[in-house]
Amino acid sequence: MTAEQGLFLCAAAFTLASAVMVVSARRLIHAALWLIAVLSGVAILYALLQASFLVVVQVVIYIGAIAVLFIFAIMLTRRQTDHDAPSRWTRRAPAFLISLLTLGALSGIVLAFPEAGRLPPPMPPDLDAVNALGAALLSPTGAAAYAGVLFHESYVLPFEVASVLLLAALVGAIYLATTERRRRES
Amino acid sequence: MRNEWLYIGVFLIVAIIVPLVPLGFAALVAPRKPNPTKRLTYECGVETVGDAWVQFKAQYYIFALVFLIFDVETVFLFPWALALNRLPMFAVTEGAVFLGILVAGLVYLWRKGLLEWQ
Amino acid sequence: MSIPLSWYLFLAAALFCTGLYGALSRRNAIAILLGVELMLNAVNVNLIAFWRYLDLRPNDPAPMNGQAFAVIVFAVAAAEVAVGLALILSVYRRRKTVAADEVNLLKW
Amino acid sequence: MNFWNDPLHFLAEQLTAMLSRWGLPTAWITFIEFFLGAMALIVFAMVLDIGLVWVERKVVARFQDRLGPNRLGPFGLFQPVADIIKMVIKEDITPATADKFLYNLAPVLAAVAVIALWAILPLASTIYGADLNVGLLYVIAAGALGTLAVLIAGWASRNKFALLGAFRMVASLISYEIPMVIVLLVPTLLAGTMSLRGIAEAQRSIWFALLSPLACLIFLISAIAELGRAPFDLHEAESEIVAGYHIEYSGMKFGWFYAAELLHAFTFGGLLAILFFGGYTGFFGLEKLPAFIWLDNPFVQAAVFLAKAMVGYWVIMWVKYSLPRVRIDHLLAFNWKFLTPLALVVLVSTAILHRALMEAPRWQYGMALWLANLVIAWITIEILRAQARRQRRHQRAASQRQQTAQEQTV
Repeated sequence: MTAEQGLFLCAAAFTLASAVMVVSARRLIHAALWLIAVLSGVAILYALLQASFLVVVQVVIYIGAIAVLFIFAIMLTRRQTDHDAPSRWTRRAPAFLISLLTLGALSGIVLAFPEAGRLPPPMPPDLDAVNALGAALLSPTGAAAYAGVLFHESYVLPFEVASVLLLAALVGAIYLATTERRRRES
Repeated sequence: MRNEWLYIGVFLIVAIIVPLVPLGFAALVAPRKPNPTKRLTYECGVETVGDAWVQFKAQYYIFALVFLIFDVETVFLFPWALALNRLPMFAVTEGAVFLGILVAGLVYLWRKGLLEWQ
Repeated sequence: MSIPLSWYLFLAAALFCTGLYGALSRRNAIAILLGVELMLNAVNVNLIAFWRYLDLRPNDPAPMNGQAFAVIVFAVAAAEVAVGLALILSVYRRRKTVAADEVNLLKW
Repeated sequence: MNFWNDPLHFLAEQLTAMLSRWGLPTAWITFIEFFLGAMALIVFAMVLDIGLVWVERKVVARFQDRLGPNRLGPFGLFQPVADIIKMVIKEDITPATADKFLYNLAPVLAAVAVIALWAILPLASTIYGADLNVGLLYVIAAGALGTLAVLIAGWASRNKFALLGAFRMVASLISYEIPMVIVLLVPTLLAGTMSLRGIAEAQRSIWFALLSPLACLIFLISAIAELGRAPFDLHEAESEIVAGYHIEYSGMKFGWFYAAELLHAFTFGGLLAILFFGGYTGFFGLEKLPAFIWLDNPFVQAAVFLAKAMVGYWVIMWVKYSLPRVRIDHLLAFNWKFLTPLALVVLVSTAILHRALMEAPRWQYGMALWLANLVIAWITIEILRAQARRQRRHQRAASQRQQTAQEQTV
């Protein structure tokens, strides 16, 4: 076993153990904090995959914003959520069964996938991934602008649509989160 | 070429160990004589009323919400800022449209009076 | 560089199913959303693993499909959390509950 | 390669040669070198931190017309040592109702969030931890960890004031992160890279503070808010909520919050120096002259960087000890209604000019950026003045109406 495999196994074990805690912790705030552990574990996996931009984005957006929003929401609904009462086994057993079946199905797909045993190709030495990502997201010719080739997949439209989606989410979420009285006042 | 993230991983491990050293040392030498009064919640001598984990103002949540959306949009501008030198002028407009949508959100909040603290 | 692609895929599958179990078994709506977050992260691990293993080809200088997908998943996740939590808060304000099985606004 | 030109690589090579003579595998050698490098950098930061205790106490004393610590050692230099001994031997009280694990985790997390910044801080062109190509976002990510530490501390203490302080702090932290992120895009644009070392190197001929003074100012303001220092320190507003999120902490655990705050302030002074004042370089091309070639020596560069960082730290202290605390509604309004729109305008104008004048002569490019900043500043001030005038007119009209009403009733 190489050092890299050891690192991967440590990160994977940490991520999965935290994930189990997320779905089993009684106190919701602890579940949210375990979610942060999962998110950091996933960030370590991104680092192993050499996707630098996504490592920092994972920490900035997921841990810095989404997890904080979760904690705020849990504290806003404190009266009910200090302890999440365990659901009955009639609910947990089918849930467990369904996830187990899904796991089996996904594992089957992975095992049947012809490229599953593949090892990673070497990173292109002069690839500036963030720069290329910017070109892919914003140039009509895609990463072509970065790489100097003729054509590449371009994500201009999805990127712009994503920003519209975020605006819509902002407006909708604000509408839902403010009370009627507050809305009438303004 | 060394792997920068490996170094940062090692650095973070050391960064966790270093604060633990004085804390461990303090745990060894510091006196420990707890009593129930000492371990009460500190509120300048007045006894605490009710649970301290109170429900708090919904307004904090609104600001966290606005922050989340703005954070996502601005972080995704970093690839744009980097690639700008290589891209045609079209990409600048592209980024400007993205920013314009961001500004639209800000204007909406402002007009709705949600940036006011009450 | 000695980790086969399947390791990442298995990990992502396990993470996805843990999230699925959380989303199905929890009563609290916020806890359900936490489970959904786990599932989204599993998807992103898959996307980045595919980028690293299959997207990067020796003769192709800058393929970014996996990362671009992941970025858009991030945006969608943010929107989902913002609206989802706002919905839960809105229901909580009316019904004083966040238990998913006690909310029957859309049931008949 | 010799010790004076490239100390880190020189030492690393010596160590590699020595260890491989002992027959250690390469992976272990790399790990040991990384470990020693990280250790050296962190110990340096910690020693600096101890020094900062003295600097902070001395400077605040001078601002308040006092002498400050002057008993222990020359100029009271040994005072921080006494402070540390006191912190360590103080009894550590954990509230009975606290969430034990999280309560103990928070101070460590607060310290880690600050120390982590030193992993990418370039002290000189050859003395740095990691040259990360996403350095600026890493800085923001470390800030996110700090936010988390505050939230955990406030929640785990199980104290109303701690929770209230934590929420105020988080509200101001996350609000001011937006203009900070927007304004960090400006050096990214100008340098064409996110690596801190690349940004410092890009300022060899001219500082970004001269190209975009407004961006520099916005960064300074949001950095002060990010640090939670006065005038943005209402999370610890002593007169209302005692001490904010660390009210329940005592002994060395409190000590880490305090130490982290000081080191954080100095580190942001350093970031200000790197992003806008050239960092370890930035002598306007002076180092190219044969007589000044020694300016490129890594040790001189490190000294220059630390001096610049100290100036930045001093400015942050100056602001802290001169201005009164702002109210929370003013704090949030100032951010969302003033700083964020201004940062957006600065970003867009910089982006357009930078892209349009990419091929133009450098002096035209620099002048255009500088003038654009000047125009934006002037327009902003005019808008603010018009607003203030309107407000004054309203107030005067209101008070006059009141007066006439009173006279009529009399």
